Amino acid sequence: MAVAPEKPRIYEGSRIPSPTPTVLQVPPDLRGSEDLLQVNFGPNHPSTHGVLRLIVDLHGEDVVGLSAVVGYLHTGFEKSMEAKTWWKGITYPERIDYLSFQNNELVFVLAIEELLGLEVPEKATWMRMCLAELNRIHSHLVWLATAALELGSISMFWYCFRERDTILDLYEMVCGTRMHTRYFQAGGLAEDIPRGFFPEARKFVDWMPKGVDDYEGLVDRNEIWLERTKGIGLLSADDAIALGQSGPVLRGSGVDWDLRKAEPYLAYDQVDFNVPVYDNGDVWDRYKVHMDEMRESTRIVAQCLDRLEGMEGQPWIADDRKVVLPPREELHTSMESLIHHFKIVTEGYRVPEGEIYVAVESARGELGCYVVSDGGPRPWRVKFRAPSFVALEATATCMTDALVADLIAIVGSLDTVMGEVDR
Amino acid sequence: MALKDHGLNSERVLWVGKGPGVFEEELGNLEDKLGLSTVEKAVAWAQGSSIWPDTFGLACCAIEMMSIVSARYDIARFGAEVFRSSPRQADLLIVSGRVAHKMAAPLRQIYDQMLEPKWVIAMGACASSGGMFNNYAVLQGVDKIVAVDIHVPGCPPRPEALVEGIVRLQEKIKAGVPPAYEIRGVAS
Amino acid sequence: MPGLVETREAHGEMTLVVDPARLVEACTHLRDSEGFNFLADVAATDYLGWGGRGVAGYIGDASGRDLNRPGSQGLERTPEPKPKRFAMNYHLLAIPDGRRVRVQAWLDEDEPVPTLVPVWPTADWHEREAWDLMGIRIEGHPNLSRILMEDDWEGHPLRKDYPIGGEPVRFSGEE
Amino acid sequence: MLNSWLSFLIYALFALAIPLTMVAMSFVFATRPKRRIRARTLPFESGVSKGPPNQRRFTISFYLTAMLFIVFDIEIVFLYPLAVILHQLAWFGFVEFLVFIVILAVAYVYIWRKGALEWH
Repeated sequence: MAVAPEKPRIYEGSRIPSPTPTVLQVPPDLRGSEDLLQVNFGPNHPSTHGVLRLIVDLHGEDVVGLSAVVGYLHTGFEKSMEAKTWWKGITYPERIDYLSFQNNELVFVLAIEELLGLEVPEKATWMRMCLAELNRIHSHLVWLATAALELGSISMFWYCFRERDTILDLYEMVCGTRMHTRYFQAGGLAEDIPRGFFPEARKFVDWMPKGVDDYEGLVDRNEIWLERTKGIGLLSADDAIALGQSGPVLRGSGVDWDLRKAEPYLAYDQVDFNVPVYDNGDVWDRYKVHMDEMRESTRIVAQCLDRLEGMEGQPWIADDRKVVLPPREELHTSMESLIHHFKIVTEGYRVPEGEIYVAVESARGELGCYVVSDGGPRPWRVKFRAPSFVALEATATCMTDALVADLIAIVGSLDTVMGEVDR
Repeated sequence: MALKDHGLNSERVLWVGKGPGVFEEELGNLEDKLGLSTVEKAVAWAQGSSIWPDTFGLACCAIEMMSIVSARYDIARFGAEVFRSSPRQADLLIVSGRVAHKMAAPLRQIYDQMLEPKWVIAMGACASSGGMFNNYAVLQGVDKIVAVDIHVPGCPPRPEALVEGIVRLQEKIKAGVPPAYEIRGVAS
Repeated sequence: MPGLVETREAHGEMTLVVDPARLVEACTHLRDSEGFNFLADVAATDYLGWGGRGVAGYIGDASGRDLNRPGSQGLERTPEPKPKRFAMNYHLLAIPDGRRVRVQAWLDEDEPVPTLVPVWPTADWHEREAWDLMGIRIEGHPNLSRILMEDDWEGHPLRKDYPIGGEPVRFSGEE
Repeated sequence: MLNSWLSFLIYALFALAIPLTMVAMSFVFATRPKRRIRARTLPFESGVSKGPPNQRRFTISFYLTAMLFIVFDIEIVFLYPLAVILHQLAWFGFVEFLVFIVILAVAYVYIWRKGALEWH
């Protein structure tokens, strides 16, 4: 295993279970014993926040065996997208990871633009980055609300949903709907930025750091929270890389890897932010990574707003008529625009033949989109690399000598969204 | 005879300038035929105004279902903010999200394990009709396996839309309309 | 690089086509000496009917016109033929220095591919999904069973010859 | 004698009446299920329950924790009557109370050191 940069060792060697890396086997001496109880943390469980099913073998309070069963929300996204044109297909990825929906849309649109070789205007790039970061905060808020709710801090739920609604108001103002905005087109944005957006966004950016202080004030020095998160669900750097973890789970285990810094896309290289990395690889560190990331994202949004305010009146979508709909008023005058409009709307634009894998840093980690096009108006194959799908593989490794109550904290800290796991 | 005379006070009914909508009219003359006794009306009122939903979050609609409990769209005003996780203590099953075929059997089992009288809200396009996923994996509409009382449109529906759905369900209950499985005579 | 058949560069990405029989050898080499310690994704693709008539909007033939398909115009380049039916793409990443590579293994109808679980433990579920949705047999996988579909489901949904299913929708034309 | 107990009797009457009416009302107004279906008899196990759990023994640690809880819970119950008449007993009652607490504190430190409070 290529050794990650020298980090304090959380535990020696590797805790990945032997025959099957994702199933924690019951130790042989306990196998047939009377005290073993097999419990289904089944599809409809209040604490799994989604239709995840964990088959858990309990010896008293200790979790001695675990295997995750997924597929209860399998929606056949990739099959449906193969039957839709590229234009209609952009609506699907948002429903995959319905918490950071903007990043899903972004990764599919970036893949299309890369295959098309399409230049996106600067205003669209910065607005995409602004919305993607707002979406990261929104996703961390819903994660924090539900993770803290499971560990007993009910009031955190209401605090977080207060800020979440502020963000969704911003989305509603810009894109018309709260979630699943379908605001990104292949070539830029669907609409221009409405006038009232900047003052509202400024208000949110000023308020958000105080909001994060509220959340930390609620739980950071709370004895119960510390007792239930410190030293629970350990995952060393090498195990995290071997298990393909990414995002807050990887950065919580001491690996300094963030796609926004390592492979900057959009305009992340012109924005100043730093990436929180913690070394202990337990539930507490993943929580701290989420909290710091919310602050960093707010800083990025502020910088995006500064740049965007200076771009009044710039084009917000490319003007390659083969791909982008011509503006309405042009249809009444020029015949070519009418033909382009007709071709795009009826048959859909064609993406040149090729295959590409684009990866984006979504709220949960590396969200990849592998697209194969055969030169026609429909994608031939779309495959999404879901960070939550991989995070669930680490449940067996993090569960060594955990109690039942820790199981809830660990599954909560892995921040899995079942829509993304089952695609 | 509008619902107001039955003491129903949901905001829409009390809207000053608004005459009875289509929903109220249907409900209105339905009540005369049902002719509830005062005891039944009292029981219907009690059942209607304290409906306990079951936490049955599937996909994106579950996130909007969660937000009806938050401070801004507070469902506590209608007595429905207690989300029970066990079907034994729940009256209302809000199917929020797309139902995969693998999830259909657990959904049916949970529905069977709920006690009568029970109601079902199909929240969102995916639960009501399979939505945009007309493919091998998704059940094309929850009413194929359970009797649905209220279909809430939207993808995901706004929290107000779900609150409206719950308010309309309460009006149906208080008007004495039996649950869907009784109307359609299917296994409860 | 053991087992390398061909290297392709496109859109700033490097694709190493590897002979499936020597896949494990190649991947161990990539991980240990090339530093690719992170397996991001395993994507199985079915190329049945690739480049055929009427596939995904392909319209013209050599002369460009397709009389029984109104609206077909101009010469369309037929997409470049693929060696075999299935392609297993392993997207690799070197964590500290951020290099990416795609290892591609071409497979026939029911030609198995060796498992990579000993090389990267994260491949476990990815390979199970490739088996479940695409029907690609993985040799030596510790617990090869269906992961997303129900255990008694017949057929592999993401194959091109598997119908999209769902209910027929009238007046929708293409679906 | 009666009037000193009267208030208690009224209170007992209410304490009895409220649960009984609840039970009676739930029987009177309950809507009977039309058919006995198997799913209704199964225990709820997040939607995938196959049947009653195979009745296995519970590990001894649960029993140990329960016993410790009982010991220290009853300790508090003993303090209630003391608290009622503490004023009359004045210092003697207080010293008695301290002796009682010290004995139990010794027991608490013992089990704490022995690690009976940690789960294993």
